[in-house]
Amino acid sequence: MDIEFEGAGVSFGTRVALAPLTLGISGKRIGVIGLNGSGKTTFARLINGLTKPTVGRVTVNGRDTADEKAAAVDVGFIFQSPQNQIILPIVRDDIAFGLKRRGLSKAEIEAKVAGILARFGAEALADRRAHELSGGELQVAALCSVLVTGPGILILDEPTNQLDLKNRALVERIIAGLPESAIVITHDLELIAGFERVLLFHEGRLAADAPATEAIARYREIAA
Amino acid sequence: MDIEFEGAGVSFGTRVALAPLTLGISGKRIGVIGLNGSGKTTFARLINGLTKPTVGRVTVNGRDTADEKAAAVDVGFIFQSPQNQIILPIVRDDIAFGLKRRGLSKAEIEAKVAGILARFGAEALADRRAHELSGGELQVAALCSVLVTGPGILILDEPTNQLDLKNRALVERIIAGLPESAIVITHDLELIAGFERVLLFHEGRLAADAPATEAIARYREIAA
Amino acid sequence: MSTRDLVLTALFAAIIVALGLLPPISLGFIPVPITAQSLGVMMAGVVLGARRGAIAVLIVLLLVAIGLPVLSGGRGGLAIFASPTAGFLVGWIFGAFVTGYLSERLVNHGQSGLVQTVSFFLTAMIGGIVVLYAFGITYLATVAGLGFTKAFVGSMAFIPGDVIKALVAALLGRAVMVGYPLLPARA
Amino acid sequence: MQSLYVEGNSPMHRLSPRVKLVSLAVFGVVLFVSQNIALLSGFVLLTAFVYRTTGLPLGEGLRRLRPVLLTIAVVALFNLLFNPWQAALVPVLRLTALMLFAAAVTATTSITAFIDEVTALARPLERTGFVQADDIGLALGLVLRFVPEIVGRYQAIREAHKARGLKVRPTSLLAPLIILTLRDADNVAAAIDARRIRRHGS
Ligand SMILES: Nc1ncnc2c1ncn2[C@@H]1O[C@H](COP(=O)(O)OP(=O)(O)OP(=O)(O)O)[C@@H](O)[C@H]1O
Ligand SMILES: Nc1ncnc2c1ncn2[C@@H]1O[C@H](COP(=O)(O)OP(=O)(O)OP(=O)(O)O)[C@@H](O)[C@H]1O
Ligand SMILES: O=C(O)CCCC[C@@H]1SC[C@@H]2NC(=O)N[C@@H]21
Ligand SMILES: [Mg+2]
Ligand SMILES: [Mg+2]
Repeated sequence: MDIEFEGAGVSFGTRVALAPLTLGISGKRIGVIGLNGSGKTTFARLINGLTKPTVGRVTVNGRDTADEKAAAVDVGFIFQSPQNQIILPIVRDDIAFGLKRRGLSKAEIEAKVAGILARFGAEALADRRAHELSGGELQVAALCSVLVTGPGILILDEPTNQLDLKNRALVERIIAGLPESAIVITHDLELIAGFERVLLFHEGRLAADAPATEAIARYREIAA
Repeated sequence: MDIEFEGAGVSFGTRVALAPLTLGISGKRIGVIGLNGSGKTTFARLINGLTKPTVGRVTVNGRDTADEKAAAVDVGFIFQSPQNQIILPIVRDDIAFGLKRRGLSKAEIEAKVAGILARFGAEALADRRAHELSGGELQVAALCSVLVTGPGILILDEPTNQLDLKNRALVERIIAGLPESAIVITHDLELIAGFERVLLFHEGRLAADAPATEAIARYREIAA
Repeated sequence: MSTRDLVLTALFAAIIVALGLLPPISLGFIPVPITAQSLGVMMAGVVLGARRGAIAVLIVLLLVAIGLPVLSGGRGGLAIFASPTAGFLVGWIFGAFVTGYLSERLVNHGQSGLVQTVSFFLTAMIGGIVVLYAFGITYLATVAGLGFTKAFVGSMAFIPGDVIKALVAALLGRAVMVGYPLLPARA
Repeated sequence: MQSLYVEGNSPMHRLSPRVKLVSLAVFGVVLFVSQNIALLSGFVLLTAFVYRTTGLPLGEGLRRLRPVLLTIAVVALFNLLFNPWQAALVPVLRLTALMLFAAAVTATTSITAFIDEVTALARPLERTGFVQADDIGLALGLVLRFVPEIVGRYQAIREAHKARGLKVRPTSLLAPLIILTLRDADNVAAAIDARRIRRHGS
């Protein structure tokens, strides 16, 4: 993966959510931390074009993310609220949805859906209605729906929210074992404790770009 | 507070979300833990009548919570997803909404709204649109909306989700300092580490009712 | 009325209002536009049932009366009720009610998807076309002074669109039945 | 109709919500009985002026009106096909004036104030025994709340597609949209009950 921020920033009216930022990201595991409202989600949304920069530009593997056609770039995104992630009412259909559109055969789709559910030990969720799930179950379903398509770059926005010990450990293992690049935004500092590169945002600006221990120490100072 | 579960259980169709439970709760701080889908939220919703028991009954200070009229019992509820908590689009209006219907004067309402926002250092959120807030900002707004009415019993369903270090510490302090009773559901075990009574749910049943250290140890066994 | 019912009716009122963001199509020969909003009326009946569906429409009409431009093309105000389309507007209430009433009786969870969809289609046709037009045409013919023949023949121009709307409402009713069953929780 | 309140302290903000709502209703009738193009044009200028005084930035002000303006333009085009231009102009002026005034009222009346006012005005109806004034106020307020939310939900579903690298198709949009908004509505209902907003005193 090669993500480039070229003076990219986002303002909503007069509110600066992310000050213009120039930064290159490549590597397997990037952590993102910072206070509430510091711009973490905004930063992540720029990477897969969900938000367009109001100034500058962002490219992923050379393609501008503001360009609708390039948006097919393979960036999977796990939203901060799983409520917003699920499209179809039945869990199985929702997981299969992304695959169908990619033109896989029925048998392949079924195998993949079963495979991802098994990975989370969540087979029992397959035929449930999404709106009836508990918070953590919904989070697991959302993870399955995104991971099943095997995106090249994965952005996880607070993926351990609402998860129990077991599922949290599972997500930690999955992140560690992902074949591809992952950007992990979190308030759960243990999750990124071993990362070589962690970005700390503060009031819309990059306040640190350092190994985990260093960035976390800075964060603790800011939060104190 | 005096909460009594008298053989109260909840099933959705054939799915048992909470097996019939007989239990008395009184005291200042009660923790609730357990795996995803184990019935924690269902348990809490019974207490303020958001969910009606399909069998048995639940009383709060002697009044049946399934009875619409008794529902005026003073139980505040912080939802697991703050998105769901906010009713009106502007933060200030939303916080004031619960007070209005309680017949307070305009000046009193304004003072209370300002007071609760100040307590969280969140004055800047007052005139923001709820749907534009970051996840953590929304959680803070939801907390304000419920705490402002000063409920006698407070149920917090995963209140530290999405919160940064600073706001998490604040919520911890607020829980410790609450004048009234609080029931805290969480996956953030440190939050309830000092509680004298913690309920552990497993597959819809009460699996432990013990001091924090003991309940947490049992939980770790289950989750392993 | 439970809080849930109150909120659901408000939601469908909002859906009808939102459908008004699609522009109406005015026809030269009849002073009533083709509008997407009557799809919302059918949907309210199919999803919410008789009572809640009718109340959802009433809420929209109340907003019209206040003067908010909630009808397609940004129309609103008390004056609307003195215009030739008033009969259709009042018919919306009964259209939603009858659609809902029949849906409650004809459709249940034990049926196959096809039966459910076809039943919803029929109820939407009866409530959202037969009943609704009865009000609209009568008013056009008498109060608006168009005469019965002209009112009737003119209104036939709505049929193709309304049949499509009934179909969309039926598919949606079935989808909601699977993904978010509401009808059994009758008010 | 976009019902987004803008914080401010303009003359329109200071006017009591009752005066605004009653004027809106009366204005709707006045517009309807007016046929005079000069008079109607005057109304448009006046309401445009009022709308400008609400403190809404020009761009945002226009952006909010865009959907309604578009449909009015379509109405105008159709009218032009069948009528002389004078006759086509009258409804356009009427609609524009009404839209501008309604937008000014909604931009300066918070949903809370709107709910309170409708509740107060509906209070006499309670004597019929059929309805609760509180419920009418709340229901109308909720509609104003839900309209932008539905539009927002539509946006969220598009984003959910994009988050998985999928193209959005209208065929796979309507059912999820309705189901998601239904769930939101259920959550709002739970929030209203949990916060004892409705049961208190009734
Ligand atoms: N659509 C919007 N309109 C206006 N302001 C917005 C919008 N979206 C985000 N913001 C503001 O931009 C700032 C950054 O938001 P962002 O969601 O990036 O924060 P975050 O770091 O992810 O916070 P959290 O930890 O709470 O999720 C916040 O102050 C937020 O209120
Ligand atoms: N409306 C409903 N219809 C059907 N099943 C439901 C419904 N609400 C909850 N359930 C199921 O009941 C079980 C208990 O749910 P509950 O929300 O109480 O879990 P929880 O312990 O709070 O989990 P989490 O930690 O994930 O929030 C879950 O399996 C859930 O899927
Ligand atoms: O916006 C209005 O003035 C109300 C118009 C009512 C239109 C009726 S509803 C049934 C029929 N089908 C249409 O598309 N238009 C008419
Ligand atoms: Mg965020
Ligand atoms: Mg829960």
